[in-house]
Amino acid sequence: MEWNAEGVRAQLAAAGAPGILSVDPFDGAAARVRFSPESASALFPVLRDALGFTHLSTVGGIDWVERYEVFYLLWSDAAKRYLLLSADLDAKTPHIETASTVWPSANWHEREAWELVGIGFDHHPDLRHLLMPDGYSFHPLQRSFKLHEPEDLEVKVRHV
Amino acid sequence: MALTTLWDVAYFLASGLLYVVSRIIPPLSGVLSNGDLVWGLSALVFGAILLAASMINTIMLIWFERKMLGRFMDRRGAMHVGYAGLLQNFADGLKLFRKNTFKPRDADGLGFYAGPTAYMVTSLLMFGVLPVSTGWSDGSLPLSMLLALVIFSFAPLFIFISAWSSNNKYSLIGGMRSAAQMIAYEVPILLAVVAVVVISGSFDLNTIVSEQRNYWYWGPLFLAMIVFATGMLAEMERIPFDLPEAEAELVEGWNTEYGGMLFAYFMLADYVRALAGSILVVLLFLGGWTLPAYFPAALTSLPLAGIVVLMVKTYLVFGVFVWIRAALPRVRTDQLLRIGWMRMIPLSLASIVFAVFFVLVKCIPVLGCVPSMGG
Amino acid sequence: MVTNDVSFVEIETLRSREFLPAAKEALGSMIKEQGESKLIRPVFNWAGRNSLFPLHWGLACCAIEFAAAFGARWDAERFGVVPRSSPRQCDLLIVNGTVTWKVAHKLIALYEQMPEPKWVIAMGNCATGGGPFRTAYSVVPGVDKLVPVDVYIAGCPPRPEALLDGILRLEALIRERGA
Amino acid sequence: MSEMWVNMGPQHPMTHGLWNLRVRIDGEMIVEVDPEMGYLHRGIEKISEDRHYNEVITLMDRTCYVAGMAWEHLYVMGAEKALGIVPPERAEWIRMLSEEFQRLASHIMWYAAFVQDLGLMSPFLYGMRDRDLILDLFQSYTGGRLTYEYMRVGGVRNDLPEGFPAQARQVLDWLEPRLVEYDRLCMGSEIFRRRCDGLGVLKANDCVRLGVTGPMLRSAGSKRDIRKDRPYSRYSQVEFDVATADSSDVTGRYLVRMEEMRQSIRILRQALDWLEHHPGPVLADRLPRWLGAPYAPMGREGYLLKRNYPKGVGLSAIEEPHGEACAYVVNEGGEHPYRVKFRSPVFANLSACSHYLVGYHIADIPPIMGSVDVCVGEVDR
Repeated sequence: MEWNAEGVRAQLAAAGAPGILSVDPFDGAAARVRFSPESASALFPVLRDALGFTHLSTVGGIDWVERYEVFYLLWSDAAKRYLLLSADLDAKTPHIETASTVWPSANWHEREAWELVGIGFDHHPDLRHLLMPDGYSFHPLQRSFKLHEPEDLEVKVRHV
Repeated sequence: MALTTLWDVAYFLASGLLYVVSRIIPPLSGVLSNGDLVWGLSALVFGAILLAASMINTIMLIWFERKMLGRFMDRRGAMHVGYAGLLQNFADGLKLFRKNTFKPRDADGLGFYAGPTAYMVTSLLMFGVLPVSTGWSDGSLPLSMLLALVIFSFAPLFIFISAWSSNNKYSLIGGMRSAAQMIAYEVPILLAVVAVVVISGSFDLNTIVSEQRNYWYWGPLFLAMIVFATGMLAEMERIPFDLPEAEAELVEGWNTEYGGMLFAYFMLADYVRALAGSILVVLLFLGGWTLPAYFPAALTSLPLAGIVVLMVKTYLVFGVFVWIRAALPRVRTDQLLRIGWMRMIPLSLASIVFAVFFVLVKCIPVLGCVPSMGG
Repeated sequence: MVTNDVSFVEIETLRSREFLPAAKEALGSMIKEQGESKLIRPVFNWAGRNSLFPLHWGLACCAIEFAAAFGARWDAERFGVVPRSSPRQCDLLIVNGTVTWKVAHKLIALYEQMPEPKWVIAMGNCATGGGPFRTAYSVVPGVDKLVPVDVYIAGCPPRPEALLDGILRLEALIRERGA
Repeated sequence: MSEMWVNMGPQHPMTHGLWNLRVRIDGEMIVEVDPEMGYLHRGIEKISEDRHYNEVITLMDRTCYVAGMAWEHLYVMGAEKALGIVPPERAEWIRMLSEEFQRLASHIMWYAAFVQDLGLMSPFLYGMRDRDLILDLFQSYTGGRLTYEYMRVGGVRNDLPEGFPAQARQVLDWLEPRLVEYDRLCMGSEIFRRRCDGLGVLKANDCVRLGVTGPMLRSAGSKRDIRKDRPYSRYSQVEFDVATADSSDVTGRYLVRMEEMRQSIRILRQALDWLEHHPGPVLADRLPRWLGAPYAPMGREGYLLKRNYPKGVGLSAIEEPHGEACAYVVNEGGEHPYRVKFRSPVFANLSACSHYLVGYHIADIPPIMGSVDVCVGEVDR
């Protein structure tokens, strides 16, 4: 079995994977698969069960200003290959079906992606703040969030 | 008047003091020669000497442990305060004395203050009971060993009171562990002591030591000594049985909320108990202040020489405890209780059987038959 | 005999009502006076500066060097520095790493729980002024915004020698300034 | 006593860092756990978007402060793929050498902290003593003990100093018998075995499901090691075995890490042999100036405009001392990386913690969490 872009495309077709937009070669992984976010919940089980990508390494998001991208890094123990999945989300309300029902390890990664990039994950079991304090309303990894030198602030400590 | 006992020394000092005062202020001489006054003052002096000696020994014991642990760990330990860090613990104590004393808002005031104090006081009481040399502490109580063990077993009560009243979950868990542990190990300790009593025929520590002038009990009662020393480790809450203060999971255990002088009480009382426990091991199994017959008798005939012999042995025993601390990991609560109930008690019962057997045949396998055996 | 009775009653009154508070006050002022006196104060100062118990708390990178300072090569215990896990038993808060806004109030709480007198060492650039994360959205630019700092140690992270030097400087500071 | 919540952290001797483990206990038994992270979130991924490519390396050292070299290696590999730069051969070997030394130092640090959690005091000091020797080696060629800033996009900053291989071999000769001594102190102790056997069990299929990697996965019998599966740097040219164990508990993780240290020493000896006989450049020429490397030689290409470098995405994965770490570097043609995303192994290992903590005693938390080897810097980033 060839684990390049051609092989992955053929296997996806054979398994009847829905919503595949393109399969490109990618350095360091078997391929880079773009899919449409609507078919996420149907595609993930196929990748895990038919193609053998049982391990989800990470979930991340990128803010491309005009759109958002969410990417998943999968690993197959049988093929010893990575697979990069990515989907484009609209800039207004980026959201996608959660992967944590298929890969439980996605739980914290998705929490982090939601918190830092602002991508919503539907049906996520526990989508609350992970790194920032509760009630923090910004998404720091969005491009509109700019870093700056700290102003000369005065912290008032109330002693109890 | 021969100054052979601590009471004699105290009486001498007290009457001397009163004599000097009555010479300075002659009109008072009638009052000052009152027998009751002399007696009361000598009792005070007696207590002061005992307190000072035990506190200095305790602090030296801490220094000894820190230096020895340092050596086990390839480092030097305290070095810069006093010669070789001798004054380090005095500095620690003075600093804690000066620290702000406080009570957490939700803590129970009475228990928070009374717990450590009572713990300290009862631990110090031990030294009123333990004999340290021939006739040195005058009044020989017929049941001094039982009294010592009773005082020793007060501790879990006060630890639990102070742990509960400091209103902290770590303290509470630590206090409960402490109570469970100490109660579990009381039983094997007492049973091991019964073996000693069977051979020596007395509950009096003085008699037990003088019975050991021919042979020390660690030979015939090796099993009992192991049980007793292990139980003492648990009672002192030292590694491997330091679960109540298990740093990794319970922060500082039952003294988490204590700072300043109250914390110093806990710290000191722990080492007071360690000192008393080591002395008990020496008294019961290692011949107390006696030395084997091939040492000249002059070495132990004087009370002060006896004290030196006893303290040397005590520090050696404590050194073994420190060694154990440097070498072993901590056990878990259930394992500790299982060791206590399922290993220690059968072993101590076996040692009683051995002791009875030895007394019946009046013979010790290694040391030969001894005429003075038994009570 | 009347006068005698009166005086007796007066003495009794003083005993029962005023003696205890009066004695307490006298004792308190005596201790305070003695504490300020030339004889006692140097002793307490010596004790205070020679037995600094830092809080056993690792924040970030500097915590590794903090641990190394207690290792065999540097052995901070030589100076009487023994880390304690409970803030109640500490005199010294060594802020060894980046302080984020999320941990800031816990740091203040720990500082508040330490009994007086107490000192703070800001170890490393992050604790001093934010270090390489100065511009980050979640980092406190310097722990002196939260708690008063006595000694700053530069370095990212400072070597264990630098930490020991900082502690010795704090000792000198206590000697000069009094505790 | 009824059930109660206990906060273990953020200031707690067990945590070895800045996080909070909320535990619900029934007596001494753990019923539920809820880790609370983020106390050390420093926004490294965001700051990286504001830095030149080589300036990000500074942050990488601080991301995981016990495995700085490994994270530098991870990042520079990702950045090189994104920028299309190939480092010289000798630099690859030096990187591998550094990473293995770092693995050794990190595992010794883990050993020291782990045994201290069990109440074993002396080995902590022994571990710190021996780790300092490795840090001395790092210091001799990078100048730093903990934060090195040594690797560069396109190679490493400087070559190894004169006589380094001999010095390094001396340290390895000292360390090898020490590992035996460590083993005797732990596996030779009955109490240690009773404290660790059968604790924190996580089977291999659960590990894969929950994304757990590294020694935790290998202690469950899996042979997954990125160094073998997808050899990066020059790992394909050295001989070593993947350490595994079957018990999938704390003892298994201990055995795996101990064996990994021995294998690291084996790799290091081979790397030292190679480096001794193959001198050469350690930094690629033709590097663009805007990488921001203060030590980069200014070649002909140094003045090239940035448009000559194509856009690209770099993905790199290494076997970090804690497990599988990935970097995803997006190059949009600017002087700064457009987005840097890291996959931290401890992040995933910790996220599964309710699966290996619930049902054990509260006294088992320190050994179990110790065997996970938590480094909060890389969890929170």
